[in-house]
Order: sequence, then C-alpha cells, then structure tokens
Amino acid sequence: MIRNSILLLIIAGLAFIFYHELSAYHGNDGLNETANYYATKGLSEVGAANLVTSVVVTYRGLDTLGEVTILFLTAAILALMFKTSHSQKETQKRITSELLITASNVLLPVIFLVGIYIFINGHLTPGGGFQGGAVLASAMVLMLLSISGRKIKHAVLDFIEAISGIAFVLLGILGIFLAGGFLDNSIFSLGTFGELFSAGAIPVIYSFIGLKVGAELSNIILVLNQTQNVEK
Amino acid sequence: MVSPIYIIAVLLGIAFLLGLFKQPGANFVRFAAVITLAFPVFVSVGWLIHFIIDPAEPFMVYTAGALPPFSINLKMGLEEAFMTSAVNVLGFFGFIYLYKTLKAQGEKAVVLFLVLIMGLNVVIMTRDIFNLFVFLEISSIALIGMIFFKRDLNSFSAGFKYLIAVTVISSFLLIGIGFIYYLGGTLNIDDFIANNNGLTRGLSTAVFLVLIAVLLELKPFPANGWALDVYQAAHPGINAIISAGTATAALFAVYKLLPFGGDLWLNIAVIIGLITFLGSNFLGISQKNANRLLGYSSIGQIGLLLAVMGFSKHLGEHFQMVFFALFISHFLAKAGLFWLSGLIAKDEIKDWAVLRKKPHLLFLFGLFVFTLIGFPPFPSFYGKWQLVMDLASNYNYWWIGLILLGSIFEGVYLFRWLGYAMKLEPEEGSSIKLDWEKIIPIAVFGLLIFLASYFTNEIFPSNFNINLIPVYFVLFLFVIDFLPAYIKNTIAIAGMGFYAYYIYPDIEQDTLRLVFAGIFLLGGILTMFAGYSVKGRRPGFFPFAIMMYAGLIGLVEAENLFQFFFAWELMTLGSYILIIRGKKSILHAYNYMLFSLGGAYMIFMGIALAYNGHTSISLEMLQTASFPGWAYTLLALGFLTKTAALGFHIWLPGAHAEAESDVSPMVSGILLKGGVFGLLVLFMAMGGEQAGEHPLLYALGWLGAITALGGNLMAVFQEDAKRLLAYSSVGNLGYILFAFAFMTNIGWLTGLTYSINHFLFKTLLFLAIGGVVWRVKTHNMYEMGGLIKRMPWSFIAVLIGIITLAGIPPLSGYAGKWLFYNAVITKGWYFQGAIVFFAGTIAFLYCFKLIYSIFLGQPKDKFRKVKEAPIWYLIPQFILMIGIMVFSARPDLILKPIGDLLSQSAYFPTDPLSWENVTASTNLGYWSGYKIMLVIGGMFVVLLAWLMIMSRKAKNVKQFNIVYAGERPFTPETTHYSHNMFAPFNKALGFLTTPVVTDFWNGVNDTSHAFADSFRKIYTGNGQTYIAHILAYIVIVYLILL
Amino acid sequence: MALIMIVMAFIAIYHKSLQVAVIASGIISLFASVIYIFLAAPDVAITEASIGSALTVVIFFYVLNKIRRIDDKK
Amino acid sequence: MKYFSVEYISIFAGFILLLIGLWGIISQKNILKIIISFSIIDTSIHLILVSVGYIKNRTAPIIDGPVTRADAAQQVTDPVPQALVLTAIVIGVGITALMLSYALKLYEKNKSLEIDKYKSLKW
Repeated sequence: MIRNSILLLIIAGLAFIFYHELSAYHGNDGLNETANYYATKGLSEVGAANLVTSVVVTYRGLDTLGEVTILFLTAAILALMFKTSHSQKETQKRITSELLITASNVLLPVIFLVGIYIFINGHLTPGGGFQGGAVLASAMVLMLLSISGRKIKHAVLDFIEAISGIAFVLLGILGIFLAGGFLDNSIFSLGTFGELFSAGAIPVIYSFIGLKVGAELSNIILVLNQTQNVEK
Repeated sequence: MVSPIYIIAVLLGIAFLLGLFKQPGANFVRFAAVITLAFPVFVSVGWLIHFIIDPAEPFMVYTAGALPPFSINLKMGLEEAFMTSAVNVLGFFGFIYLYKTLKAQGEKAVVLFLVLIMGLNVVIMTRDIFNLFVFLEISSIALIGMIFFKRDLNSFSAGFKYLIAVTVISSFLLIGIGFIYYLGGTLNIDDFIANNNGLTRGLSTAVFLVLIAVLLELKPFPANGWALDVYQAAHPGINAIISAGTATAALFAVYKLLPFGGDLWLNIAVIIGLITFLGSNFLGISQKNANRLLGYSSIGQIGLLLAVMGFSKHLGEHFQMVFFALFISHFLAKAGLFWLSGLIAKDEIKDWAVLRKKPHLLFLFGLFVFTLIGFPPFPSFYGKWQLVMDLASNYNYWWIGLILLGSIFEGVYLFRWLGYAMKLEPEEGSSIKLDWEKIIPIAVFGLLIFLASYFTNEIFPSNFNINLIPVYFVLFLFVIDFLPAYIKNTIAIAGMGFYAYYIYPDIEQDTLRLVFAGIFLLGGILTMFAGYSVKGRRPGFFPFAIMMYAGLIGLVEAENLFQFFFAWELMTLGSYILIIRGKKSILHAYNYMLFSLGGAYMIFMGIALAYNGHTSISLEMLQTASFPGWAYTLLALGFLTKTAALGFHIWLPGAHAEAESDVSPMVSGILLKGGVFGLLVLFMAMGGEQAGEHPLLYALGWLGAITALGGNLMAVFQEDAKRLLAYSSVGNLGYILFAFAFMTNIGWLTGLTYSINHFLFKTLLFLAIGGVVWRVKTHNMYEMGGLIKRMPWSFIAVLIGIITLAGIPPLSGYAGKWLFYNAVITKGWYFQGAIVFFAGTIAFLYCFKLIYSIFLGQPKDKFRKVKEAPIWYLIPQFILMIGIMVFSARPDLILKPIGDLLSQSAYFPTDPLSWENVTASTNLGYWSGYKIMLVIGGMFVVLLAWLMIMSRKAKNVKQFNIVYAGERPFTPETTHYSHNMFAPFNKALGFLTTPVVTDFWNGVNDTSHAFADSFRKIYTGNGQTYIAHILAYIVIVYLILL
Repeated sequence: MALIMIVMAFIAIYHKSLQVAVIASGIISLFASVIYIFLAAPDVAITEASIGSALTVVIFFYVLNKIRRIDDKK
Repeated sequence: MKYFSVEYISIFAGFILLLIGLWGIISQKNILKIIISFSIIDTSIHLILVSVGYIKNRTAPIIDGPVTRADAAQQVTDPVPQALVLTAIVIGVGITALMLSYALKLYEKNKSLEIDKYKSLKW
C-alpha cells in the first residue's frame, strides 16, 4: 500500500510536469520557419509531392538511415540471441488447412505487389518504404502461417537486407560527389513533378528502404518463429 | 582531410555488407572489421592533429543538399575531433580485446560492434536534436545486444533492465524534442540556441525534459541502478566500451545541449554531477565485486566531468584544459581497468591478488589507479589543480570540499583494492591467461597515459613549469628495471649525487633549504647504500625510492605552490609503494595512503582558500593569504598528517616497523622531514615571529607537547624493536613541532637542531636495528639478547644513536636540549615545556630497553653463530656516526649560518643566538659543543681507564656459564627479562596509551562503511524499482527547479 | 474515441489475460491511426496501422505462443 | 469550445495514455504487462507529436489535387512532426521486439515473468 501510494505520488508529479507542457499547447496558426521552407522550397529542391517523404528521405535522410539501422540491429540481436536454438532445429509439422494454403498462394503475390507499389509511390502518395516494408513482412507472416515446416532461408532475407542497405549508403555517398551532400536526392534528374520517375533518387532510395525494412521485419518474425526453446 | 561523413558511410556500409557473410568466412569478417575500425581512427585523429596544429574554424558536413536548420548537419571541430578520436581509438582496441569473444558470438556480434562505434561518432558530431535521439537509440540498442554475451541469467536480466530504463528515458527525450520543435520552431541545436533567448514556461519544461533525459543517460546517482547491474553482469570488454565510449558520447551530447537551459542548467549540472560523484564513490567503499566497483567509480567520474561542464563559466579559458585532463584520465584508466578485470576473470576484488604473478600487469593496474585518483605526473592531477584553483577564485568552497571528499572516498576503495592486488596471497592454482590480443590494448592505453601526461604538462600554463628531470629519471629506472639490483642501486646513487651537485648552486644561499636538501639527498644516498646487500633484481624498488626522493627534493626546490603540491604528491606516491613492500604492511600502507590523501586534500583546500583573489601562486602568496585562519589551519593539519602528530599518527608505527630493513630509515629518518619542511614553509608565510601569538601556533605547541609525551609513552611498552623506534619517531616529531611552534629565533634553531639530530640518529638506529633484524629474522626484542659479542659494530651504532636520542652529553642531542630550555624560558611555555621534559625522561626508558634487550644479557642458542650486520648496512652507519660526532663537536658549522639567516631575515630578527667561535650563548647562558665534548670525553676516558684497572683482576666468566635450576618454562620467551620489561610503569601510566585514537578512526571507518552498506540497499536489483527511481528523479529535479 | 482508448489502456494494464491485454493495446494503436487521419497525417496513419498495431501484435503473439510452449514442455 | 477540437482531444488523450502507460510500467509485476505498457507509451507519444504539428483546417502535406504548388505553404500541415513520428514508430517496433525477445529469454532461463524474480544483481 505504501509502495503504491509512493508510485502514485510519482505519477502525480509527472502529471504536473505534463500539465505544464500541455498548457503551453495552443494549436497552430501557420507553419513555422522550418516547415515553411519545406513547403515552399521542398518542391523545387526535392521534387516529391509527398512532403513527408521529402523530409524523411532527403532532408532528414540521416535519421532514416539510422532508423533502418535500428531495425537491422534488432534483427541481428535477435539472431544472435537465439543463435544456439538454430542448430538444434526440430521441424515441427503442423497441419494447415487446405483453405489457408490456397488462399495464401493466391494472396501472396498480390500482397507483394501492393507492398512494392506502396514504396515505389512513396514520393507521390501517402506511404513509402516503411509501410511497404511492413506489408511485405505481413506477407511473410502469412507464408509462415500457411507453409509451416518449410524452411524459409535466412540467407535470402539477409542478402536482400545487406544489398539494399549498402545501396542506400552508396546512394548517399553518390550525393556527396554528384550533388549537394550526403543523401542528396538530386543525383538523378528531378524529373517531371508528379510522375513516377521523378523526385530524383527518392523512389530508388525508398524502394531500398522498403526492401530493407521488409527483410528486417521478416527476419525478426522468422527468428521468433523458428526458435524452438531448446535451452532449459 | 577526409570528410567525417565517411565514418558513417564506411562503418555502416561494411556492417551491412558483413551481413552477407556466414560462418565459413568468419575470420575474414573479423579481419575486415579491424581494418574498418582503423578507418575512423585515421579520419578523426587526422582532424584532431589538423585542429591542434592549426586552430581553424570547425568543419561542417551538410547533408541532403540543403543548409541547416533545414537539414541535418554534422560538425567537426577541435572538441568533436578529440571526442571522436577517443571513441574510435577505444573502438579499435576494444575490438582487438574482444576478438575471441566476438568470434564465439558470430558475425552478427561484429556487426553490432561496428554499428555501435558508428552511432557514438554521430552522437558526438550531429547538430540536430532528433538525429541525436536516433543515434543515441542506435548506440543503446547495439549495446543491449552485446550485454548478454555471457548468456547467463544475470546478463540477460541486466540487459533487460538497461533496455527498459533507456526506453523510459528516451520517451521523455522524445516528448521534449516534440515540444522544442513546437515552441522553438527548429530541431537544429545551433539554431535553437541562437534564436531562443527567453524561455517561456512551456519551453522551459520542454528543455527540462530533453536535458533531464540526456543527463539520465549519464546515470546520475541515485537513479542509476540499472547501469550498475550491467557493469556487474556484462563482459568486461563491453564494460570498457560502456564506461569509456558510450559515456563519452553521452557526455558530449549533454555538453552540446546544456546551452539550451542557460546558466540555470549549468548549476543543475554541477549539483547533479557532484551528487553523483560523491554518492557513487561513497557507496563504492563497501563494494566487493570488482566490476560493479568499477561501475561505481565510472559513474562517479562521469559525474565529476559533468560538474566540470557546469563550471565552464568559472573555468573560462581553462575549461578545455581541465576537461581534457580529467576526461582523458577517466577514459584511459577506466578502459584499462575493465580490460584488466577481463584478464582476471574473477568477481571479487580480492581475487586480483593473482596479479602479483605478473608484475607488468600489476604495474599497469597501479598506473591506472594513480591516474584515476589524480597523482602527479598524470593528467588528472593537473586537471584537479586548475579546477580547484578556479573554483576557489569564485568562492565555490563547498564545491571544492565535495570534490575532495568524493576523491577521498574514491581513494578508500581504490587503494584497498590496489593493496589487495599487491599483497594478498593469490588463491591456490589461480593464474592469468595471457592472451596477446588482450594485453596489447591494455599496454597501449597505459602508454597513452604517459603521452597524455606529457601533453597535459605542455598545455598547462607555462609559469607553473615543473622540473621534470627527476620524473624522467624515475621513468628511466622503470625502463631498466630488468637489471640486477646492484647496478640499479649504483645508477640511483649516481643520479642523486648528480642531482645534488646540479641543484646546489640554486640553493646555496638559502641555508634552510640547503639543510633539508642535504637531509633528503645525502641522507637518501646513505640509505641507498644498504640496498647493496640485497641480491637479485629487486623489481620495482628503485623507481619508487627515487620517486620519493624526487618528491622530497622537489619540495625544497619548489618556487610556487603548484610545484610544491606536485612534489608533495610525488613523494606520497613513491613512499606509499615503498611502505607497502614490507611483509605485513598491507593495512599500514593503506592507512598511510588514506591519511596522506586526506592530508594532501587539506593542503590543497588550504592553498585554494589562500589563493582567492590572487593572481600569483608563488609561495610568497601565502603571506597575504585570503581567509588566513582557515587556510593556515588546513595547511598545518595537512602537514601534520605527514609528521604523524598525535591523532594522525596511527599509520606510522606499523608502516615504519613493517617496512623492509633499508626502507625503514628512509621513511622514518628522511620522509618525515618532508612534513616538517612543509610546516616551515607555512610558518614562514605566517610571518615568522610576528605571528608568535597566533592561536594556531599555541594549539600546535600543545599538540607537539602531547605528541611527544604520547609517542614516547607508547614506545616504552613495545616489544618490537622497529615499532619502538617508530613510536619514538612520533615522539621526536612532537618535539620538533613543539619547538617550531615557538616561532622565535631560538625556537626555530631548536627545531632545526632536532630535525638534523632526528635524521642522524633515527636513520642510524633504523639501519643498525635493520642490520640486526636482517640477521636474526625477528623484530621481537625478547627473542634477541646478548648480541654484543656477535655484532659489536651494531652495538656501538645503537649506543651512539641512543645517546644522541636521549640528549645525553656530549652528543648533539644535548645541544638540542640546551637550546630547547633556552627557548622554553624565552617563550614562557613552562607547562608544555614540563610535559616535553617529562617525555624526555620517558625516552631514557625505551633507549635503555633497546640496547639492553638486544645486546646485553644472555644470547639465545639459535643466535650463537649469527654474523655481524652486512657491510652495506655498516658503512652508512659509520658515516652517520661521524656526522653525529662532527655536529656534536662543531654545531656552529650548521647552526651559525642558519642562525644568521634567521636573524637577518625579516622573520626572526630578535634574540638570536650569538656565536663566539664554537661557543654559543644567549642571555641565559652559554654552551660550547666542542668543550663539552672534550670534558665528557675526558671523563669517559678516565672512567674507562679506572674501570679497566679495577676489573683487571676480575674473572672473565664465559657468557653462557650459568646453570639453571628448576623446571623448564613452557613459553621460554616470556620469561626473558625484556618481555614486558616496564610492566610497573605500564600499571602507572598505561591508561595514557589506550588506543583512543585508533578506536576513533576505526569508528569513523566502521560508521561510513555501515552507512554506505545500508544506503546501497536502494539498488534492490528490481528493474521496476530502477524505473521508479528514474521517474522520481525526474519529478524531484523538476520540483526543485520550479 | 479518446475515451475508448483510455478504457482500452486500463484493460491492457489490468486484464488478467495477456491475450486480451495485447489485443487491447493493438486497438489503442488502431484508434490512434484513425485519429491520425483526422489530424491530416495519412502517412503516419498507414504506418501506425501496419507496423504499430498489426505487426506489434503479431510479434506479441509469437512470443506468447513460445512462452506457452515452454510451459508445455515443463 | 476550442478545447473540443480534434487536436486538443488527441493531445490530451495522448498525455493521459502516457501517464497510464507509465503507471503500468511501475505498478505491474508481469514483464509482458510492462512491455505492453511500453507500447502504450509509444502510441501516446506519437499521438502527442502528431497533434503538435496539426494546423486547423489544413490538409495532409501532399501536393496534389486541391493543393497547388504555389500556395502549399498556406494549405498543408507541418510535415516535420509526421516525419519524426514515422521514424519513431519504426524505432518503437524494433525496441518492442527486442524487449519481447529479452522477456522470452528470461523466461527460458528462469521460468518466470515476474520482474521481482530477477534480482540476483544488486547493491
């Protein structure tokens, strides 16, 4: 009881802090200087219709690189953590309903396509690499559900992950030589505004991000799926 | 210059690439990683050199083809270059150290390592607050992936605690960042600082959230249990990265963000930092687990560095220097210690005794410990000095007090640990596996400490210049430590001789200094002679002996307080190692170190107080000290710890008695004079005889008198010959203190005479007794007896020694007494004088015991064949005896110039001693050493002749011609006449020798340990409680700020 | 909607069944993504829905499943 | 009445959820419950951040349809918080996965999900 009241007191204190923060909130009347810059100059500099994409991929591209790295790390750590389990893998056959298999066989290509569409069009419409990647990963979930027992090779995923990661970095470096700096998207022509192949390197980069995120998330799920709890 | 963006690109690119390689290419993976990690070292060190050579504008890396604040930019300036260099060097060697561990973990672990180093680099360089957040997360996560390398329950639970703690902290950071963007309109650090002057309530809360989050990343006390658990559970190689690498980056992140909060947050940083420094070190004192202890220490050091950042306004242009010095010490030493811990591969600090088997590693361990504590010539010494001086100029005395107190706590556990490593018996069968990939990083960091020390000395303000010749000589002795002892001994003696010749012209005019230089250098040479009797290499002895002498002579040479303090600490360091070399001296050396540390910090604080408002730190500055009362008292107390005044004496008997035979005379006859010299410097600064009625002097006079009585009393009841001499030293130093406290011309002469005498006879006695002990292998006097026939020369030496000690005419001890009575009468301190006089009569008792028990009476069977002491012990004894004779016969040779100096100086113009050839006279009487010598000598010859004639007919009985009757006692030793020799006196006066002081200090020790023990119970080990600590910490700091 | 989210949060914390708690937290995410649509943030909405709610819940369930299996072995 | 518009409601709800989540972290003993609390906190922070960037009566920061290039600055909401939240969501899922795998590993080792049971390291 005493413990709980102390904890409650702490939460009350935090609420007090947050109250101060909240009371400073008064809505927005317009864009601030930074956002204004993106809204006005963003189009000519980056050429992506989706301003969020131009911020994510270009202006704050380093953040995005970092965030992809975090997923990469997570996948690596999980693989490392459950490493000992892999060697003693016992293949557990589970009976999967015929319906699910058929459905997945039909659905899988569609889902893959949707995912790819989402990240390729990230500079035009809502969505992009992360969302597309998540969709790809959900395909992986479906695959695992339907074809349990069949091994899905880590190697393939790792390969996709590594290649897209390196491509991301290389594109970034190209920016230093061909354009204004690391991760500058104008290494390719900005193209016609609103078209698929516009906004310079954004579609390319976002595709790699999508592939990478998809591969990483799939890897995470795969590791968790394949762990067979052998350690006592 | 290579753009720092390539650090990110290369590390990350290779990390991604390595994902492709599977087990078969495993070795290749790690090899590639080593090459990859060398690249950022190359880049950042390149920039560092660039900025050091040419302090140019920082280099900015822009990304995305847009300018900040609209895109993320990185900055590479001098500070960034230094910090990234540190991190990258650590990364490189840390990887080499972890090579085998990583191999066992597979290629994913290598990837984590690369990404971690990359993340830390960006955290340091980025100028965008959200980017900072992302890369802080990256480095935390990469670390979390490495904490569980041991794969036991502890490491997993520690990793989980770390994970949840970091996540909570970053939640607050994220909210703060959101509102900073909302209210400040930018995410760019420079932009925000430039455009936001006044903080509104909402903005200040947002800034609060951001800053408290980054501060919490530094693990402030007491919201840091999660980090401690990690230190305890993780692989030491990882701990090194956390302590030296992650903390470095987080510290720099705080440094970048602190300007957000203005001056207010500078103060917060100071408070948080110092509470952490103090609290963490305090809790460390009762910690037994080595890695966890290092964790406490590490967190404490980071707290200190944080406080230094908070002090940046006070430090002004010195900030970079102070920060560099303190940082590099922590960085190199802590990484080295964690790495060492990995080699030991055991948990308890007592297990480190195994280091004894590998002297080189032991040397490195000592090096790291001394670097951390801040001994010269290591960088943190310079850093602490400048920090304390600048704080003093701004009246921040409480802060200084806290810093010094924290440093003492740090010393308490570090020196206990060092003592264990040096002296405890290693466990049976334990050993250290020497892997080269682990040794190399440790050794490299050890070397870097020397490099950093040199560099710190270079960038230190030039007028503080330290004479480094003795230091280099000590280093040289370390290098040639593989040679046999006699060669090193010769080199050491030659070095000291040369140095005496070298400095003679500088101090020729200043007789006072000349006397002390003579005691230190010539005395040093004499005591070194005894070292020739040691066979073999005697590893580690000579460098430290010379270090002690270098410190002592440095005191004499010092022209300013910095040089003085430098020398003082150097002397402490050397003598500590000398003392701990003794057989059972682990506890005594520890006590010695703690008292020395406490004393040194009192001196430090005294200097700091005196310094306020001055621009000069010359010794003369003390004359016009600010806060003279406090400053002088602290200085006096500090020096008294070294002279072992009653109350501070408990380290001395053990330390002197247990030391090696030839070390005892060094630390007794010579080392104690260092403290005396300090007192003289202080007393002169107080203004000589004008300060005669100063209450401090009055108190010191009493203290001296009581010390004299107490020391002598305790000496009487000793059974251990060396311990007896040691207590006698306590008493003698009491006389000296008493005499100097008169603050009169003649009082000082008395004090100096006592000092010279004490040097002569105590060195002589310790050498003589040391020679005896060398042969009979015991300290207990009741086990000796009758050695006069076997060791006649030693007997003569002891006889001369005790005659001088007891002040019996004709030897120079009597000269001291004569001066003493004059001084007492002139001054009028009759009552104290009576006490000292009484103490003098007690001295007769133990003098008698010493010579009687050892040399007279029945010899023991086992010592029938014992030989005379080694010739190398006897030679210096004879030189000393000649010295005593000369000084007794012609005291004017030394006393007259000193007297002239004193009376001609501004300090002691009145009532000098007047000399007429060899006859000295005051208005109370006259005395001529020469004539007394003749008279007494004549009487002696007459008496001797008479005795010879009278005893010619006496039968020469064989020494063993006595027949016992009755039963054989069970414990024959206790029937020896000298066992409990003065039992009747003990009944009468024994109550005075109850170890009140020892009990007192034990009480202090126990109480603080008990407090620390009960307080660290807040680290319950429950991850949830740690989270509650963090949240409560946030709330409390917020409420305080309100 | 906000009220439902808050109620769900309490369910997530206090409901005995872990499955229910996980689903409740997924619902919070889902509702949040609806709010993002109102807040003119379609990008965030899609991401939150696909990653924040769907994927997280899937991962949770994988782990719950594993834990159950460890129990079974016991 | 302005407090009943969507951005006020969402930011308020965000803070309430944040507090509930924090309460969950320090009051719940079950490790999985703690992790669930973390994901609630994540969501709440995202909610707060997105609300912070919202501007009344403006559209998503995508330039097509009614939003023209010329006056985009007057028509769209702030893209930056949305970009930050995108990043934060992905980081969040990574951390959640990490926590869960740690929890799984702890359970494997000690067969318990009570956080009180992991106190072997202390003082």
